[in-house]
Amino acid sequence: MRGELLATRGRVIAIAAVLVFASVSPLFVDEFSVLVLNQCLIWGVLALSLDLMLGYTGMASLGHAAYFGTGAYATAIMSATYGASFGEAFLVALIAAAVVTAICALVALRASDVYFLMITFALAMLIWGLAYRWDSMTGGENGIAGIDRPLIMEDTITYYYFTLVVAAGVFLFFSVLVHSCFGKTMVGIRESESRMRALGYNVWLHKFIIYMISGIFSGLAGFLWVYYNSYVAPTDVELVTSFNALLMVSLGGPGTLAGPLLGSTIFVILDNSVNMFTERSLTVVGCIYIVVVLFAPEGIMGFIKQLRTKVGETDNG
Amino acid sequence: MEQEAHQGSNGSAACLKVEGLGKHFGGLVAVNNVDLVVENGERRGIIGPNGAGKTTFFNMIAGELDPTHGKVHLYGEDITRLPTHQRTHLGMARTFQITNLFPNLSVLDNVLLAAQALEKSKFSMLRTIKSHRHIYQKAEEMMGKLNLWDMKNLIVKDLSHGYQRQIEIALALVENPKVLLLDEPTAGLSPAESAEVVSLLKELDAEMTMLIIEHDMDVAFELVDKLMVMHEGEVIADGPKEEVRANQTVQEIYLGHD
Amino acid sequence: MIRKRIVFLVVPLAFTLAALLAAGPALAAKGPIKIGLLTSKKGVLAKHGSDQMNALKVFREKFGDKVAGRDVKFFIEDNESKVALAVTRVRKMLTRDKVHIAMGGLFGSTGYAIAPLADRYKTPILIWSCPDDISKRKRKKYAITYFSCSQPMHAFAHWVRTAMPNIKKVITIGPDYAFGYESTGGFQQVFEDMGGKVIQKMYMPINTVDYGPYIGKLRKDADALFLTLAAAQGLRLPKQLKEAGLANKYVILGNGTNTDEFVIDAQGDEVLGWISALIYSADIQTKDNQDFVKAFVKHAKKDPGYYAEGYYGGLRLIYKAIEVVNGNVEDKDKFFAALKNLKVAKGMPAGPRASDGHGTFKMNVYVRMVMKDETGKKRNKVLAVIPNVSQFWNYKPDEFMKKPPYSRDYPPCKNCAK
Amino acid sequence: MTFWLTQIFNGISYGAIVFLLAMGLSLIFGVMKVINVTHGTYFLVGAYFGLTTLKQTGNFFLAILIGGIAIAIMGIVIERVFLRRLQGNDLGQVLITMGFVLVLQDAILVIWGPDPVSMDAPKFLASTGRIGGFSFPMYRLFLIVFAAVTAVALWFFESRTKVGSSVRAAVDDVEMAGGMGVNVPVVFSLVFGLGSFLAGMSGVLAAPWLGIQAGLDFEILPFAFVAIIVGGMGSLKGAVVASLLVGIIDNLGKTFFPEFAYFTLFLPMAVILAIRPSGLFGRAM
Amino acid sequence: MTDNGPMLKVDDIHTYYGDSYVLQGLSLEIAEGQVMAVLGRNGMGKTTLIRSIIGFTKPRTGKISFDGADITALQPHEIVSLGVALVPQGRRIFPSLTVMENLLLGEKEGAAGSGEEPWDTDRVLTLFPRLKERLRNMGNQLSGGEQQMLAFARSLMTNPKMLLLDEPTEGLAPLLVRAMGETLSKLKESRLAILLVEQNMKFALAACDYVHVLNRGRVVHSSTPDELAANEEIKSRFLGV
Repeated sequence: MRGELLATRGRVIAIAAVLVFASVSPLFVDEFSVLVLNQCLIWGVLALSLDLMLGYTGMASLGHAAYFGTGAYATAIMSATYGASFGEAFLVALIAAAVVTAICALVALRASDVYFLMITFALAMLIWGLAYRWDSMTGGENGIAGIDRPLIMEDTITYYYFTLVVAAGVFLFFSVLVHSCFGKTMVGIRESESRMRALGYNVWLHKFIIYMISGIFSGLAGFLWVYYNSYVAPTDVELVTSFNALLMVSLGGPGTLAGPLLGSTIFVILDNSVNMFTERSLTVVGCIYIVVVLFAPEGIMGFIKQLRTKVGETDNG
Repeated sequence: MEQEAHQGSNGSAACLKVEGLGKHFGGLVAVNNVDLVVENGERRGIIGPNGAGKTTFFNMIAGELDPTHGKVHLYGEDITRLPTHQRTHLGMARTFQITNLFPNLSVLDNVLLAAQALEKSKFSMLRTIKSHRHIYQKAEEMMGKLNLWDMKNLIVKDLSHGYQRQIEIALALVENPKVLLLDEPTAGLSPAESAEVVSLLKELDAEMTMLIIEHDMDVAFELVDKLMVMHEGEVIADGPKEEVRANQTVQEIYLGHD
Repeated sequence: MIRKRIVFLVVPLAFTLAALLAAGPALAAKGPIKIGLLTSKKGVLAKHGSDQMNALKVFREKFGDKVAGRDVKFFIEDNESKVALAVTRVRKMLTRDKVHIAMGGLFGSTGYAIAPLADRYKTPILIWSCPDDISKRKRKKYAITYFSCSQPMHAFAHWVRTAMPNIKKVITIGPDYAFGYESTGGFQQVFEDMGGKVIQKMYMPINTVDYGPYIGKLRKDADALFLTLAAAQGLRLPKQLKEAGLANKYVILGNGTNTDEFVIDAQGDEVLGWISALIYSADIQTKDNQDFVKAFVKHAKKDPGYYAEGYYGGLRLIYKAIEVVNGNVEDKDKFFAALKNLKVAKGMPAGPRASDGHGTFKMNVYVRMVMKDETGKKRNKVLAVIPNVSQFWNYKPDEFMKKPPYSRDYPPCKNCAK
Repeated sequence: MTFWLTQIFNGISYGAIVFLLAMGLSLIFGVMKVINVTHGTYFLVGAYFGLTTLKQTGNFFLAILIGGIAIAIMGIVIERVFLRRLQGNDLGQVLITMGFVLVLQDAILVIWGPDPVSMDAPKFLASTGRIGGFSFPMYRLFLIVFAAVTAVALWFFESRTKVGSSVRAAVDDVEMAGGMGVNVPVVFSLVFGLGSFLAGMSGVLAAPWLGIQAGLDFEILPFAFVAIIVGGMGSLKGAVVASLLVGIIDNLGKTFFPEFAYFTLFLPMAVILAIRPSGLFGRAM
Repeated sequence: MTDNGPMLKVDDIHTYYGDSYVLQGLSLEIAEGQVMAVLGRNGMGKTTLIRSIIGFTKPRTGKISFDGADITALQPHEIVSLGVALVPQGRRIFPSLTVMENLLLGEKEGAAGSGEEPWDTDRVLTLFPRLKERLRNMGNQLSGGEQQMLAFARSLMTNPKMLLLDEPTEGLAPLLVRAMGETLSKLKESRLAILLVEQNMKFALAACDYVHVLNRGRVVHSSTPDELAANEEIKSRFLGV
């Protein structure tokens, strides 16, 4: 009981520390750093949504760019083409992400394991194909430019704080979710689907709901991204985006909530700084993929956990 | 004919009724045309050598496999095509021959997951299971009964096989099923552990119907009233256990001594 | 235990913060003049990017890192041929590096994506790709374009109607994004106003691998094809046209990018005789250009194309503007006004430039034909020079801008239905 | 009529390239269950190797061979050193192959530079054939024939040779194949090598037609993926049928619904997936 | 070589299957020409023993040597090439190979010196004539009995010195079980060592020279078949009969 309390207290302190850091640091750094932090938060939301499926439920999706992209494009189309307000764009983005996720989930949930990977991958290509070619709607290769934030959020720092509030909200909701009744069923499905069925769970329905949550929140990340970048293009929906999201989760530590945030932070900072030091940024990112897979399959959080157990052992002994 | 006789004798309706059930895998006939009637409160065993089709038959009743032909009725309702999880809502529960738990969760979480399986609250995204008093109590009660409460915070994969088998049963029992399907409940247990499980099963509510696949003859004889013997996917004997034991063919192929 | 936990969190966070701060600018009151350059070093436009980087070398060699008495510092960012990334990269130049002016952008669409940043950060951007509308209907306070995509095509269409009156019916083929629409639209506008007919229009994705389906649809009754090719299209389409036995069936006209020097060496003989127009050719016989070509060949071992000249020329314009304000680039409004009203007569390989007062420049347009020189090397031989071309051609700016911008559907293809 | 003939012929010839690429992908997936994202990049690197060979020797057919062999060696090394330790870790394998995509793309920039290059087919293949009113590029005909011969050779290898039956046994049950004395590590290397060989070879074959240029890898890879998803992973018959379908549908889609060019390609795939997740000829999962 | 030591020596192996600790210090030996039965209830480690020997699941500690060579760390195919053949539980016929291909897959010259005629398709088909009619059928088109025959036949095609039989009578009709017994005794004459894992005690005791009883990953009883047949206590405690 004491240990549990201690762990909870440690966690609360950690979260508070990160929050304080995240809310205070923009006041001391230049605008670009705020922009980078803002990116960390947006990709963090995407990585968190993916982790809900990948780490908690054991469903590895190779196509999360599709839901991210749907949210992003819906926002851009509403805002730039139809002149919708921030709120309207928000609603439509989430609804569009939900609809697309639902359709994809219906198809993808017929498969499992490596076939699931393959199908989510294929579905993401389909969405990319639409973004790329459905010119009259998406602007095709041109993308959609000129998406303006509402005046009160015009400012970089204000938008950063808006994103921070949203991301913190998502984090809070997810941490309640993974500890809830439903959250336990996610882990149950990861551990043994057949047992869950035998116990009376409609495993398909649970997976569908998780897929939906994950897809809608990915769409939310897309929404945030478009207002951040004021621009959306097919490259936002491409395969590499899906892979980067997976890398962020794997790098930070799947099955944890801190992991995806940590992973996205590291990835974004690297992505924005590596080319200052070397022309060979492709090789650097490629090697990160390889190293994470080979040497840190549980990500940084897994590594920290291991380290902690070791430290704990020597403490006791 | 025989079915009618069964129904007549107790005056109670059949709990589980299987008609002409069969399953083919490619050219392989795993189960062929099996009929079975289990009455309310009856304890029925299914025995047979490995590969006789017992587990396939069992999985078709539990809903994990779709039969190639035939029908399964539970309390008069046709459940042949009903998905597994819906059968549970009709009061069916099962255990697995090869331990099938949530290995990285604690014992308590394992049982809690089972305890909330039939509750609406399983969809609650804001409250923890533990905050649902009645679910927690259900789990606590069942774990107390099986002397598992002390190890509630241990991670399942770290436990011995014996304990895992007990948790296997605990998960099936915590929802108070009306029909319990047990797939070799004592598989891999020492005689002492095995005896414990047997006495545990014997103490269960007499109204609970049980269908047990067993390899261990002693366990089967102690637990059931009637036995069905399967071989090569077919039923070769079905009836009161003593009668079956005396059956020549059964002796020959199953018991392995003349 | 808790302390340890905090250490685990604080250490990485502190590192992050330190990294962010360290890379941050230590701003002196008046340091060097900072020029941000956007290019593509990876992906489909990597070659264009490498031509640009070589042009930069030539420029620095010639003009040095000093202008109007102040040092110049270049900040180079790579957008990996991705438009969305260009936004991030330019934003970095403007916020982190605090450049005084930025230049760059390959792909017409990049121009539209980064133009709003100029106003947002009140920093002049010389948009190097040629988005038409940034100098027309979607003008920005701080953005100016090097030229306008349709600008050379207006002049070219006029030349075609005048010099090759037999060409009456034309099929247009272009990449399916802004550059394609504007190049095609500009040609069609003037060509049809002068009595020609565009009888079929096709747009295809830039990453099209097999042109078979499009080639199969070509109408047989056309006199010429008007092609606008970008990136690898210049490699694939000519080959596939030839394969289909159509290379000699039509006169092939088009945008100068088709056979730009970045790709011409890789192209086969099938492009011989192709006629195109653009604001540059390595074959221009002026001293300014000959010097430039010589210097460029030294670095790149190949001829400069418009991607190279444009970068060089753009930098030249920037230096000129800096000279006009005497190095006082901190006054952005004055600096931008200087850029916007620039007239440069000498030292430009492609000839003189003069601001048109609408956000881009008037310049020469060169009509070129691919021919082999005595060494057997393919060159864009200049057939004609059309001087001092405005982005509005000889239309009235006000009336011109009342029309819709060139797009997939404009100008409409009145003569397309069979 | 000629219009249709031309379109279908074009579709088939494009399908031929897609087949060569997809078959390698499919083999690798069938035996090792690896989704090899690097496959498109193998195609591109193979083309560069072929180009270098052609420049040195002037022999186009040698270029095809060397392009294939170079990539086969590269594939085998990657499989032996990296993928093998990740057996059973589907996601890890996919991610690591993505890592290799990036590393290889960078290597191309360093070794061959960013210039788009083209490659000339031998003179006798560069002409245009004509039957009645229907004219066609000889090179495309050559590709179709080449792919057909390869398909037959693969079929013969798979169904008529001892090694082929070992490969099929490994597809069915890797562990038991080992238990029957099949040298599974060698079969893995062989399959990965063969798959990579096909990718490298198809890159060289495509070069005179498509050119060689950074970014080509991800332009062509989706087609190969669609083909193996539709055809069923690991199935030769599936790869043949689906590649032809992909080629023809892509052609007709671009001809008639240019705005939905990719949609016309991906939609049938989604429909097939929804009905038969294992593809037309794939084994049920 | 073989004359001096046992054909197979399993020495104190500890094998884990995933997280569970299955073989907990198991040792046994089989001599040339010996038929050794291993009995035990489900989940006691019988199949894991077979998997450890053939190299599917490597023991974490302990040593297995065959014919004088240490095979503990070898790959399955290397172990097979030394002369070990497996008839696995559940037959595991390759469904996309024809019966003939299934047979030829493992075809291999026998170890010289046994003086025996080597196994080839003709000879195995004489032993299992029923397969002859089905040579062109795919593996998954066979009935259970035929699959078992094929599993047996293809293992002989590797001309092994030792056979590992994992429940060969599983799901077989009495007639076929009897035939299986006869086959075994024929094979025994050719000095083949056989490790027979069984649930069918009657069959196993009739076929073997010596018997081990497994419980929880250890050998808890070893004796001649007759002794075990007479030992009611062991039978009821560990075999549940």
